[in-house]
Parts: sequence; C-alpha cells; structure tokens
Amino acid sequence: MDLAYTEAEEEFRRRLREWLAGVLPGLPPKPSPDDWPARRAYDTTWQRMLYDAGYAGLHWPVDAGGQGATPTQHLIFLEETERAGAPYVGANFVGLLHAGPTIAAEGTAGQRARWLPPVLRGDEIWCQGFSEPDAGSDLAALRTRAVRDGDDYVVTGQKIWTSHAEVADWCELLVRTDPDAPKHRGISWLAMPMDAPGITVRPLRTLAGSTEFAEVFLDEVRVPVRNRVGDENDGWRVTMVTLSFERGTAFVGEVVACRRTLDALADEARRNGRWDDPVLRRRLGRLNAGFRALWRLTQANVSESEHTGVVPGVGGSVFKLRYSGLRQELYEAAAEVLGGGDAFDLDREWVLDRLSSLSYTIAAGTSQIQRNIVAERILGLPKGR
Amino acid sequence: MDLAYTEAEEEFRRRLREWLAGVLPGLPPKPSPDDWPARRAYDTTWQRMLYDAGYAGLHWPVDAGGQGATPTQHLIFLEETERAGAPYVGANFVGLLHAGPTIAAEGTAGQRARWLPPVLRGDEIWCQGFSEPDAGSDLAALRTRAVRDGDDYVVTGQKIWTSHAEVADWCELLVRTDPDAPKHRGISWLAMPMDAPGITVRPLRTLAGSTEFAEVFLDEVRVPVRNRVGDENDGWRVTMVTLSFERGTAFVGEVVACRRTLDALADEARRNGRWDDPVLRRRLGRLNAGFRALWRLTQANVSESEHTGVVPGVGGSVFKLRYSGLRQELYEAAAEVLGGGDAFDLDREWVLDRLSSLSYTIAAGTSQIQRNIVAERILGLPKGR
Amino acid sequence: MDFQLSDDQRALRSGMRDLLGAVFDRDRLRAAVERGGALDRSLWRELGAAGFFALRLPEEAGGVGLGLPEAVLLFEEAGRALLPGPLVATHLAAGLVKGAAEGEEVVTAVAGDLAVAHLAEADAVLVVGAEPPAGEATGAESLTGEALRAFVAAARPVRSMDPLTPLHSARAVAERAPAATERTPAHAGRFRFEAALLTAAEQLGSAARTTEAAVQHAGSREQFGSPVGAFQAVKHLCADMLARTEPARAAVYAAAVTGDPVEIAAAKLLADEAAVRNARDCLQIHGGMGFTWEADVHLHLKRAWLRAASWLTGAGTEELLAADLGAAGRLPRSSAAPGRPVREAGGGG
Amino acid sequence: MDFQLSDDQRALRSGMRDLLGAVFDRDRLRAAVERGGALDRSLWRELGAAGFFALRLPEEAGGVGLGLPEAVLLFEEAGRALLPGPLVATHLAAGLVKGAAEGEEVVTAVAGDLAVAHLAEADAVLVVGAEPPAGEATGAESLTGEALRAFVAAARPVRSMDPLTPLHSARAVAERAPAATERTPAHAGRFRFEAALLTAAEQLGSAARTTEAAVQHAGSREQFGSPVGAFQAVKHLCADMLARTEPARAAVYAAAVTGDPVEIAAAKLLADEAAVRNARDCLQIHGGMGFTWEADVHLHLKRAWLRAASWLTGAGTEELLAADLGAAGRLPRSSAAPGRPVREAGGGG
Repeated sequence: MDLAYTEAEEEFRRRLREWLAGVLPGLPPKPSPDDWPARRAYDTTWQRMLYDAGYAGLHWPVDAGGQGATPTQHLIFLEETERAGAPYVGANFVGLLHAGPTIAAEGTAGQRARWLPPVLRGDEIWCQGFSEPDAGSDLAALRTRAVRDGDDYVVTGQKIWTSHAEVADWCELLVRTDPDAPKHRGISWLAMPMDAPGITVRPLRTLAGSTEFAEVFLDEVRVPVRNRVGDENDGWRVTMVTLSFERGTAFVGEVVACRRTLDALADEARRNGRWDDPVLRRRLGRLNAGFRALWRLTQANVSESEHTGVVPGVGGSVFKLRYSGLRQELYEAAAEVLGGGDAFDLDREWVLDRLSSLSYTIAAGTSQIQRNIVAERILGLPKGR
Repeated sequence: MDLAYTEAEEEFRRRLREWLAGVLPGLPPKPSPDDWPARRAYDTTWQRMLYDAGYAGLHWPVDAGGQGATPTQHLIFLEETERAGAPYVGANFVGLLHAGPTIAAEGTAGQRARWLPPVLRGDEIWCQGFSEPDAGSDLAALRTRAVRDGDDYVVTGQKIWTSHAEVADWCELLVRTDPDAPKHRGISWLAMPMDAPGITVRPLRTLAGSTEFAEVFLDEVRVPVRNRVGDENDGWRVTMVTLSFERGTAFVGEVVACRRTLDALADEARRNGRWDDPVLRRRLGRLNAGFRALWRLTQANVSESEHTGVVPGVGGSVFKLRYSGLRQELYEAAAEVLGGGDAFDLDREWVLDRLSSLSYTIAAGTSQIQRNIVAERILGLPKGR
Repeated sequence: MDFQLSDDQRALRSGMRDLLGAVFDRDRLRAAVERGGALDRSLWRELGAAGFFALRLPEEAGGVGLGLPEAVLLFEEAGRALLPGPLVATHLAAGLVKGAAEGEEVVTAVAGDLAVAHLAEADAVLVVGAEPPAGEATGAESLTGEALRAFVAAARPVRSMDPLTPLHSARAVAERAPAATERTPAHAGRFRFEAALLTAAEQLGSAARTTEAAVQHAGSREQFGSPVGAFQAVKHLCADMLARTEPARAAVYAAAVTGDPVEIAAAKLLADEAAVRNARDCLQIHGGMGFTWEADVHLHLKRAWLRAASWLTGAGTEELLAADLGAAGRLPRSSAAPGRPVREAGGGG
Repeated sequence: MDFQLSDDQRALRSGMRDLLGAVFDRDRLRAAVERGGALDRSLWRELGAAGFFALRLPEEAGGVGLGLPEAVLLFEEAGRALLPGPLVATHLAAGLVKGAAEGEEVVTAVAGDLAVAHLAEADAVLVVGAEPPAGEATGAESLTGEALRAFVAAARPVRSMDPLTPLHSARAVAERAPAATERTPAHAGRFRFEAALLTAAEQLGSAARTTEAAVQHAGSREQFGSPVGAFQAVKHLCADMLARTEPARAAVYAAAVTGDPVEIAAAKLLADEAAVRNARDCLQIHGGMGFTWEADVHLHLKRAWLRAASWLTGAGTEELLAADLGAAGRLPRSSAAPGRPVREAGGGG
C-alpha cells in the first residue's frame, strides 16, 4: 500500500494542471441550463480543446483513438479538472462513456471509423435510448420493437430519461428484435440517427423544474441494419460490455465536488453563526468522515482495477449505495446550514442541488436494486424477491 | 374525543390506588432473578392478593371468572400498578394472557372449570410450548408430533423460548396431529402437565446472562386426549382466538415504565453533567416525543377497542414496530447518559435493560414480520417475499 | 376516556374532504402549481363560507363555535389536498382581522427568519415576536393598509422552492419591528403553539396522503413480472410510512384536545418527521416517475420541508421536549396520567 | 498510487489468520468467555513470538521493523477472531515496558473515564493524559511494581458487560495522577491516535466477521420454505453491512498509511459504526438464536460497543472532523489530493 503518486503520475498531473491554468480563463461564460444548443456548443468546444491537447478519450484504448491512460491517470484527470472548475463531460457523456466504448469493443472496423473519431473530436454527440416507461429497474423488459424491412429496421416504441435528446446526433438504442425469445435474448443494439423521420422528442420536466431529460417517441423510424452493433438479439450482452470500460472512476469528480461543498458549508456556517450549533457541527463532522472514506474507497477501486484489470463493477454497487445516500445527507445538512430563511430560495447555492440529489437513490439502479446486486452477486445470497 | 376519564373510571383508579398503597409496603422483598421457585412464589402470592381484592382476571369475561372490566379500566389498572411499582404479571403471564383466555373462549365447561380458577387464584401457572428451533417466524412449520394412542396423545419433539418452564404446572402446547395436511391445518392445542414423564427442561442462557427461557424436550410424553382444547387439527384457529382478548393494552405498563426511565435519564444526565451536551439532550427530547405519542396511541387503541369491540390486533403491529425500535433507542441513549465509565458495568441501572431490549425487535414476531403484516393486512399490498 | 372521533367530527371531516374534492380537485391543484401558488380568491371565500377560518369563533361572533380538535381535522384535510395559501395565519386571524373569518381577506404571518408566504397577495400580515423561551407568552400584531404596503415594499421576493407557496424574504423588515396596526392580546401565549399544532395537522394529512399514494403505486406498478409492492423492500417502506403516520396522528389529536405546549411540540416533531420522510419514501417508491414535475409527490415533499421549518422547528422543539423531562420538568405531572393536566382548549378568537 | 496490499502484507495477514485459527479456535474462544476473559499467558507469549507486539519495533531492537499498515492487518485479524486482552496497549508498550514486545508482560492502559481492561492481570498500566485538544501532544506514562499495586488496590472491579474483557473502574484513581514509574516521551502526540487506529482495525475485523456470519446464517436458515437470505428484508440488511464495512476498510487502511490524525478520526468513526451496527444487524438476522449466549454475535456486539467508547469516541471524533472542514481547517490541503499530506508513519517504539 502506497498512497503516494509515482513520479510519472505527478508529472501527468503537473502537465494537466499547467494546461488547465492556461486554457480555463479563456473559456466562454457558461450557458444557461435551459439553452440546449448553447450547452451542446459549450461542451463540444471543451471536448475539442481536450482533443487538441491530447486528453480526449483518455481512458479509451489506443487502437480506438484513445490515450490508453492508466486508471490512476484517469482518476488524476477527473480530480484535477473538477478541482480546477473545468467543464463537465456534459453532452459528451454518452458518447465518451457508453456508446463509444461499446462501439470500440463490439463494433466492426467500419463502425469504429465512422463513429469514434467524431466523439473524440466533439463533432458528434450521442444520447441513450435504454429505459422505457414500463422498463426501468427491469430494463430487460423493454418493448420498443424493431422489425426488419429490407436493409432497415423499422422501430416503434417509446424511450424515457434520455438526456441531451434535443441536441444529439445519434442515439444508442436498445430494441426488441425477437419478441418470442426470453427477455434478455431478443434485444439488439442500434445506432439511430436523431434526424430520422418519425422521432419526436418531448422534454420531461423534473421536480427541480429543469428539463434534463426527455421522452423520445419512435414511430416507424427506419434505422439501417448496418447501424446494428453486434449480432441481432445479442444486444444485452453488447450493452453489458460497456461496463468493462468503467475502472472505478465513475464518481471521482462528484466526490471531489462533494468534499468542496462540505468545506463551503462549514465556511458558511461559521459565517452565519450556525456553526455554534453542536448538533449541526457534529453532523458536518460525520459527513467529513463519510466523504473521506469514499475518496479512499475510490482510490482503492481504481487501484484494484489497475492491478487486476478486473472491473470493480459489482463493488461499484457498494460505492453507489453509500455515495447516493451520503450525497442526500450532504444537501440535507446544507438546508440546515442555510436555515429556514434561505433553504427555500432557489437562487441560493445548494437549494437546487438538494432537489437534484433526490434522484441519486433512483437513477442508474435504485438503492433497492443496488442492495440486491450486492447481496446476490458479491455476498452470494440466493435469488428471490 | 375526550381524554378526560369518566367519574366511574376515576373512582376505579382511586380505589385501586388506595388498595395498592395499603398492600405494597407489606410485600416480601423481590427474589433473585435466578431463583425460579422463589420467583414463582412471589408472583403467585401477588396474584392471590389481586384475587382476594377482586382484581384477578380484570379483563376476563365474567362467565370465565373474570371481572369483565372495560379496556379503559384495564389500561388504568396496568398504568397504576406500573406507577406504583407493583409486581409484574411475571409467572402468571401465560395463564392470564394466553392459555387462560384460549380455554375461556374454546374450552368445554369442564375444561374451564378445571383450569381457569387456579390461574385466577395463582394456584397454578402455565408456560407456552409454541416455537421450535426450526419454527420461529414461520410458527406453522412446527414439527412436534402427537400420535393418538388410545385416550392419549404421545408427543415427541422440541420446543424453545419457553419462559417459566422449570416451575410451570401446565404447558399450552401446539403439536402436529396430521403431518399430511397443509401446515396450518394439521395442528392441535393441548394442555400438557409439566410433571409428565418424558419432559426435559434445559435452561437457555440469553446474551444478558440470564435464563429467562428454556428448551423443552419431549420424548414420548403422554397427554390425555381430554386435554385437547378445540377440535383435532383445529389448533391454529384456536390459538389465534387468544388474540381476541388483547384490547390494545399489551404494552401499557412498558410504555409507562419507559417514560419513567426517560425521566430518570434526564435526572441522571443533569446530575453527572452530560445534560450540557446538546446532542444528547435533544436526543432525549426526541425520545420524549416518541414515547408521548406511543402513550397516546395506546389510549387510542384501547378506546377503539372499547368502542367497536374490534381487536386492534393488526394495528398492534404498527405499535410494536415503533415501540420495539424506540425502546432500543431509549437504552442506547441510556448508555450515552451513563458514559464510557459506567455503561459497561452490569451492576449499574439500565445496562442489563440495554441488553434485554435487543430482543424487542425479534421476540413475538420480528420487526421484519411486523412490517409484512402491516403492509399486507392493513395496507393491502400483495403477498410476496 | 374516549379517544374516538365523535359522529359530528367524522361528518365535519368528510364534509371538508368532499368540499375539497369538489372545489380543489387535481386539475385545480395543477393549475395552482402552474401559477406559482397564487391564490384563487373565490376558492378562499368558499373556504370562508364553509367555516374553515371562523371555525373556532364563538357562534355569537358569527363563528362555528368549535375547538382545536375540529380545526385539526380540517387542517389535516387541507394538508392531504395540498390546499395552498396562508391557511394557518388566516384561521388564527379570524376575529382579529376584519374579513379573515369570512375568507374576504388573506392574512399571512411572519415569525423568526423564515420567509413569508403569500405576502404579495396578503391583505394583512401578523407579526409574531421572536421565538420565546418555552412556555412564555408571545403576542402577535397585525399590519394592514399603509404599514402593510411599507412592509411589502421592503421585503424581497424569493424564487420559491415550493411551487404552491410564493415566498418573500422579510428578515430585515421583521427585525425593524414595524408599528403594529393593531395589537392582538387575545392571542398572547397561544398564537405560536396553535400555529404549530395546525401546521402539524397539515403535515399529518400530507403524511397519510403520501402513504396512500405509495401503496397505490406499489400495488399497480409492475416490474420483474409482479407489482413492486410484492417486493419486501417496497412493502417495508410502506409499512414504515404507516408506522410514522399513526403515532403522529395520536399525538396531534391528543395535543388538540389538551392544548398542552409540550404535547404540541411532540406532535409537531412527529408530524414533521412523518410528512418529510413519508414524502421521501413515496418518491423513492415511485422511482423515476417520482422525480418528475408531473407527479404530485414533490409538491408534498417541498411543502413538508417548508412546514417543518415553520413555527416549532426541530431544534427548538427538541429542547422544549428535553426541558420537560425529569424532576426538573417545569410543570407537575398529572396525577391521572403521564402527561400534562388536560386544560381547556379551543376558541382562538 | 497503489492502494493494494503487497504480497508480503497478504502473507502477513493470512499467517495471522492461520495462527489464530490454530491457537484460538472457537473452543478456546468459548473457554475464554467462560473464564470471563481471563488471559491465557501461554497464548500471550505465542502472540509475542509471532511478532504481534514487536511488529513495529526496529529490527535492531529485536522487532519486526514493520509499520502501521501491517499492524492494522494484524489487529483486523484479532478483531475478527474476538481475541481477548489489552492488545492495543501491549502493542504500543513494546519497547517502552520491558517484556511487552515478547509477550512476557501484559500491559493495559487507562485513559479518560473509561473503565480499565484486564487490570488485575496486568504487569504494567499506561496512564494516558486527559483527552487533548485536536492535534496536541499527549504523553503516556507507565506504572509498574509498587505504583501499579497501589493503582490496582484503589480501583474497583466492575461486573463487565463484555464477557471477554474484565473491567475495573479507576476514575478516581486516574484523576489522582499517580507518580509515573517511567516517562514515555517517544509516544508523545502519537499514543492516542495510534491506539484509536488499531482499535478501529479491530472494529473493522469484527464488522467483516459479523457480515460473513450473517450471510452464512441467511443462506442456511430456512423459514417459509426458503433460506431467509432469499427475502429482501434480510438480503438488504446484509448488503448494508458490506456497504458499511468496505468504506471503513478503505478509511482504516489509508489512515494507517498516512498516519494523519483527521484521517484516523474518520477511520475510527466509520469502523465503530460498522462494527456496532453490523453486530446489531447480524443479531437481528439470527433471530432468537442471536439472542442466546451460545451464539457468538453478542460477543462481537459487546466488544464493538466497548471499543466504540474507547480512545477517540463519537463526540470528540466528530468535533475533530468538523474542525478540519473549510478554510478554517487547521492544516493546508495537500496539493496532490484531497486529504492531508502523506506523513511518514510507522514505528511506535
């Protein structure tokens, strides 16, 4: 065990830091959260800057156009960009972290050449069409149908929780190509161009008042068969492959951000006098312990991944279970720090974050589903309900 | 809604209080917890005193030898005896609250005449042989076999969690008389004399170091068929009938005692200086709210039972769920009040109680089982796991 | 001892539920959300006509002549229905501010540093003094006319988290303690605790409603081939929701009968916890749909948070309840029952 | 950055597990329980021979020359196995009290007002000063011979809740601050935090062990026709046990590497919580059997409670962690990572 970074890692950090210090001041102002075209432009500009500086696809394999960096370098990258206040991955999320890795692992040479470079350069962005109104926790129950018609699939159905749908060029889409097969066996993975006729995007308003997600209605949308990645009916396995690119770094930036928020809460409490309340103070102290441990657990997961090459995917459920709960506690504490007068003012920092944090125990697998995964796949308890 | 007691109720309370004030000073000293014969003698002496004063079987129907008191009178009785520091029901528990009521409801005239008067007078005490090592939460899975042989059943099996087994005269026993029937359908209820040959009682030590329970091994014990209450194979229904005597009063004394403990904890914290810790103080304040609410909920349940004649048995699960958790929190707070120096000293008040309280979320239906009952029987959610 | 609702009380409650079902159905609720909680004056007058505000005024003063227990039942229904508006303040102002009892006037209140609800539309504002030590008397004074206009002008509108409750920040204004238009001695010592109790009743109604909504969703939403309510993880969340609601109900009803400050504090604490945590669990059980604006569950959660920060708040309530404990608890124990002596409660005007 | 155990560290850990399996199996555990935790001197010497106490002494002083990370692995195993005795104090006394390193002497410690463990059998007692403000140095002094006998005579034996840890109350004695036999300046500023870290490691081992025991029981105990571990209510308790253990493990290991006081405080807090709550949940999952003396789960719970009240306790730890937050946190942030600079840790003698 050695928590010190190697000289090579420190050098990587130094170069990155220098570069960030040079380019960040020149960034345009952040766009309004509701201006989707502006958000796309901002995020893709940033991606292009990363590309030009040699940081695009840092964790992708070299033969996919990536940098083949170690998990530790990726951790350093995410940590430093977050600490420097650099833009988030934003609109490039699905392309860089889901669809791209899937194509890199399972696509043909032609598919890789067509789709990967534009993702790395920030020329094209992707969205994800996985969940459906009746297929959430039970994703494999999805019902969007794709019927073969010549060289096309004709796709009809409805997707939900799709971020960036309004401005995406492509959608990684899971469809049912064999309705008679067992539910995991009849699914295929398609790259759907978002300008195809028959696609209707309807923004979905969240309880935070924003439109981070959309519903996507598909009415006989024609998707060329050549856009299928992997074999027909093998889409479930193809999708699971994406996870093999996750090497424990999924929440690095968020944990760093939470720790910064916690420091800011302490400063604000000292300023407004609520620091004198030992109940609140000790609560913040407990949160400090919790987030410190999550940071160390992140390092441990990344380190394990680097050593063994094995994905800490299942251990990721342990992490997410703790992290999502702790993040909600953080913003409950923030409301206490703000006090009754400010905790209900949406223009105050942390108030919208408090609302957003409510999704953390639901999105990407509810805490109930995570507990099932931990109990069955790590602890080996019998399946059941 | 009127929380004031009626004149008749106040009169009942006054007379009871006067009587308690007269007799309690004359009681012998409490026996040692490990001296079972002495405990039996102490408890049955108290029962005889209640009998002579006209308080025995207060809540039993008059035709069973009881006093036919209202649920509110019973509540007052339990409240006042607890507040006055009178003995608990102790060794008379099963006779007065389980076996007796069952016989009163389902027994023949001869069975009632044989078994009920000795319970009321404190002449005979009962224990309960329901649970088995492999039939806890799933009580109906019990396997103790009773095979008919002439006028006797020959009983072989093992019971567990039997209190007062060492000193009981009778055991209310659930046995399987039809191994081929569905599990709830092949059970019978027997009154087993505890001096019958073939019975071995082995004390079971709890984590608190005491022997409140025993295992009872039954090796071809002969129980006369006339000792069966209710029809053969109808024992499950017979047992459930017992519950109809519970009219919301099950935890009256305990809630009163918890509130007294909470007051004592505040006094001790003020004395030893830990009251200055606002975290502890506010925790005690929350417990005050919790136990006040449980007291009011008790009154509400008793009142509902008195009005409607309907048993708040299912609502009792809501009560037990909250109460068992809150009681454990109470003794966690007690450990904080005592502090590290005293919280591990078994001779200090509350330390053994802390250990005992650990059984509250397990005994008489775990909290997990209680939640199933609440969800399925009150809220109407579908059965499942 | 009779801890059951009387027939009259049951009728009152179901009457209010029917009325709200008729005049404030889901369409009207969502319309109120879309206009940011701005009040519907005709609805306000209908509430007035139904006696919602005049409930506890004596009959000779044009009121209904009922007491806190009945008021609690009405506020519970209001909480269930997410009825917007400064209901508590206007109810408490009946008999003090002309037109409040009839629903002709909208009266809000300001206390401590909490933001003020519905200030822009209010015809009067009750200014309640700073949080007093436990048990001490507090007065409330009302501002109308010129004083009100000056108060509103000095306050700052806030982008409110709760879409049913427009808020103003009036901290600085309230601290300057504007000259009262009218003193309200009748409310001394009572205003704050009655406000807390009625707020607790709203929380109770909300907690019961989110329990029902969770159970309804869990029974109908299917995943993995069965209703999600068949899974213990969901089932047990629902059971815990009820196990929070029912003790809170007993505490709120009892506090309404006794009017005892410590009992009100207990009721507020438990009702706050039930409302907030039940809304949270209801949201979790609804999964992704619970996170949408379209689902009503966020409306319950946001108002539950807001109410929990109103009147008796967590810290102050816990301290009050702690001070009550032990030999040093200020008031003598009742000889009849654990708890405070039953005091005459009711009539707020 | 390499947060994996080295091969040597893995070998050390499995060696200790094998040793304890051989010299302290379940029969010997239950025998120790039946004699109230009284120590087995030959076992103590075996531990000494295996380097348990001398682990961090330099090799030239007859030690093993390893550091805190390795010590943490050994103490984790001791916690798993419920190994009794003043392990932490004797380990920290190695090099200070003659014979401690070899397991020839039993050294206990007294700090604050916590009861003293194994005092009657101790050959020396380390007296640690009152809880210092965060970060300040504290010395420990050791009593032997006459001073020890006087100390023991003045202490009061306690009927200990933990059957593996005989206790004495020495509050009054410790307050009189007996003359030290020997000063131990080498430990100044370090004793208390190292003791807390090693105690946290024991808690971690206990938390992991009760998780395994719960899973094992849940997989084999059948009710309602299937293993109870197939029911979500049980399954999710087990999942939460692991979700408490793994972050605690990361925190403990990292604190061992950095030796940073704030990081040790975090590790202690999380390990305490994991050990106590896991033992509680393990007990609950065992149902009635968990409530018996025969099951080992109560031994884990009682010691977890005792350890949680030892060294860095909840309140003090939380305050230390709070003081670390924000611009006012005392030490500058590392430029390399959130957290304290990596300091040289290790060698305690």
